[in-house]
Amino acid sequence: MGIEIAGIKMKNPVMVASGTFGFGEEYSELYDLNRLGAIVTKSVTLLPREGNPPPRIVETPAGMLNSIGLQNDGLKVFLEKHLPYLSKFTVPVIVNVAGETLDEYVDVVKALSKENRVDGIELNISCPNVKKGCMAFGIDPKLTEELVKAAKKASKKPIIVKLSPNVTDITVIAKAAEKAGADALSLINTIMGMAIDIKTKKPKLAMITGGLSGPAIKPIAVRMVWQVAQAVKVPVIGIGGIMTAEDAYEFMLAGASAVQVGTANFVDIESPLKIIEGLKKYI
Amino acid sequence: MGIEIAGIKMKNPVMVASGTFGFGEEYSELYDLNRLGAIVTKSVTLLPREGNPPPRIVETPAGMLNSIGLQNDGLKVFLEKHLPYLSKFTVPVIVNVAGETLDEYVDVVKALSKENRVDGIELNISCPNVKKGCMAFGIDPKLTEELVKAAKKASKKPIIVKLSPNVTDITVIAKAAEKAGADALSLINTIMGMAIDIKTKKPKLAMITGGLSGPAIKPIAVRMVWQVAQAVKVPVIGIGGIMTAEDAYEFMLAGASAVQVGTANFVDIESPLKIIEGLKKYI
Amino acid sequence: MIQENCRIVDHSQLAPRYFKIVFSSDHIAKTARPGQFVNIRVSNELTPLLRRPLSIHQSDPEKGTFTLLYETIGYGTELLSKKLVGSELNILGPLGNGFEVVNDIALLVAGGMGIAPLGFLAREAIKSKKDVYCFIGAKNEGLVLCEEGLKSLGAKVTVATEDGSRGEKGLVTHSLEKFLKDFRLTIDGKRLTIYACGPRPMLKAVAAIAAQNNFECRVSMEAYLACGIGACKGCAVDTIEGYRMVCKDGPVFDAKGIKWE
Amino acid sequence: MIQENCRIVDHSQLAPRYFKIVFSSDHIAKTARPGQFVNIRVSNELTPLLRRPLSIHQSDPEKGTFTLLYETIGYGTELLSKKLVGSELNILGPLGNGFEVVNDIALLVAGGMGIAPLGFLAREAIKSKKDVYCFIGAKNEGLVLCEEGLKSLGAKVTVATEDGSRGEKGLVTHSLEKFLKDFRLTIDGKRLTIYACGPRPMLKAVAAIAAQNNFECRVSMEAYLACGIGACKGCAVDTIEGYRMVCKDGPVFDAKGIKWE
Ligand SMILES: Cc1cc2nc3c(=O)[nH]c(=O)nc-3n(C[C@H](O)[C@H](O)[C@H](O)COP(=O)(O)OP(=O)(O)OC[C@H]3O[C@@H](n4cnc5c(N)ncnc54)[C@H](O)[C@@H]3O)c2cc1C
Ligand SMILES: Cc1cc2nc3c(=O)[nH]c(=O)nc-3n(C[C@H](O)[C@H](O)[C@H](O)COP(=O)(O)OP(=O)(O)OC[C@H]3O[C@@H](n4cnc5c(N)ncnc54)[C@H](O)[C@@H]3O)c2cc1C
Ligand SMILES: Cc1cc2nc3c(=O)[nH]c(=O)nc-3n(C[C@H](O)[C@H](O)[C@H](O)COP(=O)(O)O)c2cc1C
Ligand SMILES: Cc1cc2nc3c(=O)[nH]c(=O)nc-3n(C[C@H](O)[C@H](O)[C@H](O)COP(=O)(O)O)c2cc1C
Ligand code: FES
Ligand code: FES
Repeated sequence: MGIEIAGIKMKNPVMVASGTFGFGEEYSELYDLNRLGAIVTKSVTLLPREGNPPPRIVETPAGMLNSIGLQNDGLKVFLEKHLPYLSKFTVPVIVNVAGETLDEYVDVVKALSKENRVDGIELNISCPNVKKGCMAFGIDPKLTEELVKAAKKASKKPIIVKLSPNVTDITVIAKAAEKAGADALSLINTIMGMAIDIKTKKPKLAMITGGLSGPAIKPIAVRMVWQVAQAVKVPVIGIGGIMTAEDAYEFMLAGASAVQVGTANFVDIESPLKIIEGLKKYI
Repeated sequence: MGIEIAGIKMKNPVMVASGTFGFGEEYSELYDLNRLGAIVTKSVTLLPREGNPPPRIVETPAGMLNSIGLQNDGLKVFLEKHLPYLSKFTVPVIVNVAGETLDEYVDVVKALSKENRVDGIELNISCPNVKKGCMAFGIDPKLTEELVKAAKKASKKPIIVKLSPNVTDITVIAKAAEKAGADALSLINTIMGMAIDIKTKKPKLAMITGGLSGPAIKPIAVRMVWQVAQAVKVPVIGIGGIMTAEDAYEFMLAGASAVQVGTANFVDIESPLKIIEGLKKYI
Repeated sequence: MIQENCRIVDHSQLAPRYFKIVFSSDHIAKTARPGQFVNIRVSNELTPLLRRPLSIHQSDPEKGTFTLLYETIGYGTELLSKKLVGSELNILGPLGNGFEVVNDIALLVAGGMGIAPLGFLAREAIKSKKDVYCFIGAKNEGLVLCEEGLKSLGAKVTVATEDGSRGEKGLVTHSLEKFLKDFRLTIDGKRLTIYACGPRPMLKAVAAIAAQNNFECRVSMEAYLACGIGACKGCAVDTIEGYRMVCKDGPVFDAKGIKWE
Repeated sequence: MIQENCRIVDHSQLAPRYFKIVFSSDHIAKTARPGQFVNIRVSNELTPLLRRPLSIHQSDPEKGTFTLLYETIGYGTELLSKKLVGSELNILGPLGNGFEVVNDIALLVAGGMGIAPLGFLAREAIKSKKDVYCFIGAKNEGLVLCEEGLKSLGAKVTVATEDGSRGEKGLVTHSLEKFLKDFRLTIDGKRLTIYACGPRPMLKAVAAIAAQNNFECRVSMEAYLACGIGACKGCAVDTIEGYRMVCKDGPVFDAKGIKWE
């Protein structure tokens, strides 16, 4: 079950996805985090972000929409509080980084590069829930290339680029990221969606649109992983609607070397553990 | 409940979506087709198409994938057999047209324009299940514009353009279609997806990928309808995962003037009728 | 063909994963022909979304009931197996073309759950005074269905189990071949048709045996369905005349026409 | 906090859309505090996908059981209402901060189902010898919950119904205001805290009344939850210190801190 992705050694190929696991603190009360393949943190931005107004969550058929808006305490608090907490564990830590501008990304990447406890960096160029930056990078191959190049220059840590599904051809972005030196690609982030309350006649989310995740998007995610796995040579990490070991294995058959579990953490706290256990049958 | 879209008068705003209702023949054994707002036929192509190899259908969480590949008997049989059958009814008939080249589309549009029984034409520029043409038009604003212009030149019938969700920014295509003279826009067609059988380790569909439809895609469809409704002045027809009157009304609140019911026809033959009935509460 | 809510009037387990379920529906009971099927909405939830097709095993026009036999394969059939007598499910049917019995001798070959539509056919063929021979193949004794019932109707029944725990040991196609070797000579004038239902490799083997012996052969095919009524073109089966729809042109096809590849 | 399968030991209907359900769980029964909640997986299907949060109404550490009161609102609570005694549901809890009783007088204001967490609070406050006043607001007599139970514990109960079918006629906030007018004078030295749970407009009104009278006020807030444990930042409530999480920083907040807008 052990694998090495982009130079990061993991006990098993099952990580928890950014934004669904915080910085591990809450879940550490429920099980031993060292059982995970890796923890991908909530997106960290240079400055604290207070996130979007509520409601931020709405359920949809076999899925959910969120518009958290990258709420986080910013780099400084991450380094002072969250990263030291994670030092109590040996599980690999991949820090997900987001920003509005290239410089913001680079500043965070630089700071993280100095930290021993950071095993890898995931560049979130695919968050659909912020007005500026982020997904703007992930839907434009030129901006993707620029950003990844800059991040690679700024850091010796493995750089994983997290791709957006909200594009016509995801392989174009994937190749741009690879060309720029990405050590691995992870996909997919959420798909832009929307829900309207027919009683109030208003959008259910304060931000109107949000990102769709959960089993509903699995077929789209599997397709994109399959497309990207054929288009690039770097390892691909599959994300999107993984609830069971069977789902995880499906992504591996599509070409993923490892997977991340997101929404499933909300449905069953133990799902990453059950997926790890269940995967033993298959790999 | 009566509306007029692109000059087509309908008793109610609920149509049945292309490809899920054949040419109405099978369903006419089960209820009176005249109760529908309109029938959108299966895609008609210039020449007969035998479609893709099986399996063509697979179930997914709250959805399904299909890769029918536009199987149909071609224009000639449509005019000789299917259209005359539909003449037994008074329900508006919108003929969905697909092709591999611009000329193919135009030839079919021209032929249909001479038929009294044809109330409107829906240009399918969004089928993800054929190797050539179709979705290639729908993901490129220039090709969209060219095609719609040519169709408008070839016909005086109302032209509805059916958009693909497999794009970075659907408003760009929507505006191109509008600029070229589209009388209405319908969206969304299916989203490219894939499923792998973990027992055989092979894709579940013979064509590997297919189009995702059903409730799973509703939040994505609502979002796109909302985006397009704000970007264009022509009427928008909402499609995607509509199972109930509440779903239909949600699309209307997002800006759709009418809706099409697709996958729901498979789940409950009577769903369009139930949606029509249920909508009376809301509009 | 009708879509209606049908009440479950009986439901029982026949073997670890085999079930028998009886629904009440005047329309279906009165109009169903052997080889036809129904398409059942096993749940009102969004997953599983699509209906599940099951062949009609028996219909009782007087009582207004019809019977299905099914195996639990996955999610949909598991859900079905938990439905209680008295509850209602939404059913679309009867669907498909069904078998037509044309010759004097009907030779039925069932693999596993393939017995579901063939049981109905056997009964009707015997009613119309045909000679009926049944070959029932199963993994083991516990999975042999309908043997006694068919015998008591007057069918000549041969059972083959893979582990030899009942009847002949081996594949049912092997029993069929052995039987035909001698039997061919005794047919004298009467014409014979083979009707088969079971896993695709079995059907392919039966089709080959029929072709060798120059017998007519009809097979009941499976495909993943969506609409179930011929509208969506989802359930294609490849034939020498192009793609045909299992739900409407079939499920019964002339074995010669199928591209078995 | 634990995630475990809990058996339903009792389940009954209290009013057309009100239910009471009792689960067995040693851990939750022993550790729960008033104002905390559990997050329940009401179905193993993919729709509804997320858990449903319900406040703990009562917990019995000896028996190892805890009780919830709930109203059927939509799909999830409808499903819950159909679960049978003896079956198990997966529950995450106890979650949230809970109420803290600090002053000598506890004035509880419940709107509709808001009584759910306040019932627990009343019991604990009385146990620790506080003076407990309960204001129970409901649409009509049939929807008044817990009146007798709270009285028999020793709480002073005022009921207000919108249609006047029981107690005072009108909104519970109106009864509260009336009461406070006279009562303020009699408090002499003892300090008072208002605890409220109910629809947001009611909480807003209670917060205003508390502010006017210069009383402490704690409100139990609702939001749509995903993780339920503070990890996803989905359940934000806007406070003067920025967004706070209902599931972790709350559900109980100081009413002064909430941006009621
Ligand atoms: C015309 C026809 C008649 C049939 N008659 C019978 C019968 O009498 N008794 C019986 O036990 N089975 C019969 N089958 C097969 C039965 O429909 C499947 O076993 C059943 O749909 C499996 O559903 P599931 O949810 O349990 O399996 P899953 O594997 O979870 O189903 C997933 C999807 O695949 C489809 N599927 C899976 N296997 C099959 C299959 N073999 N054929 C068609 N669709 C499939 C399901 O409908 C569903 O859409 C028949 C199939 C057809 C086409
Ligand atoms: C901390 C907390 C404690 C609660 N305690 C109780 C209680 O003791 N008794 C009780 O009857 N209700 C309580 N509620 C509200 C209860 O959670 C909702 O009524 C319930 O989730 C509705 O689910 P549904 O599927 O029936 O409704 P639907 O409207 O179908 O639900 C759709 C989605 O909206 C969410 N949702 C809908 N209404 C609410 C709401 N008011 N608050 C939070 N999420 C909501 C659901 O969880 C689900 O994700 C509490 C809510 C919170 C946040
Ligand atoms: C509530 C929520 C918050 C998320 N926050 C982030 C985030 O901060 N950064 C990020 O890269 N992805 C974020 N995601 C996306 C997930 O990491 C994941 O890519 C997506 O949810 C698809 O996987 P799933 O279907 O397993 O949830 C978030 C997802 C959810 C549901
Ligand atoms: C089996 C199937 C076949 C389809 N065939 C066509 C087609 O021929 N032409 C077309 O424009 N759309 C076709 N569609 C797309 C539908 O018309 C509709 O846009 C899509 O399914 C989304 O709506 P739904 O979720 O209500 O099904 C097909 C969809 C399905 C499920
Ligand atoms: S299932 Fe639709 S044509 Fe057969
Ligand atoms: S629900 Fe996730 S932080 Fe509250």
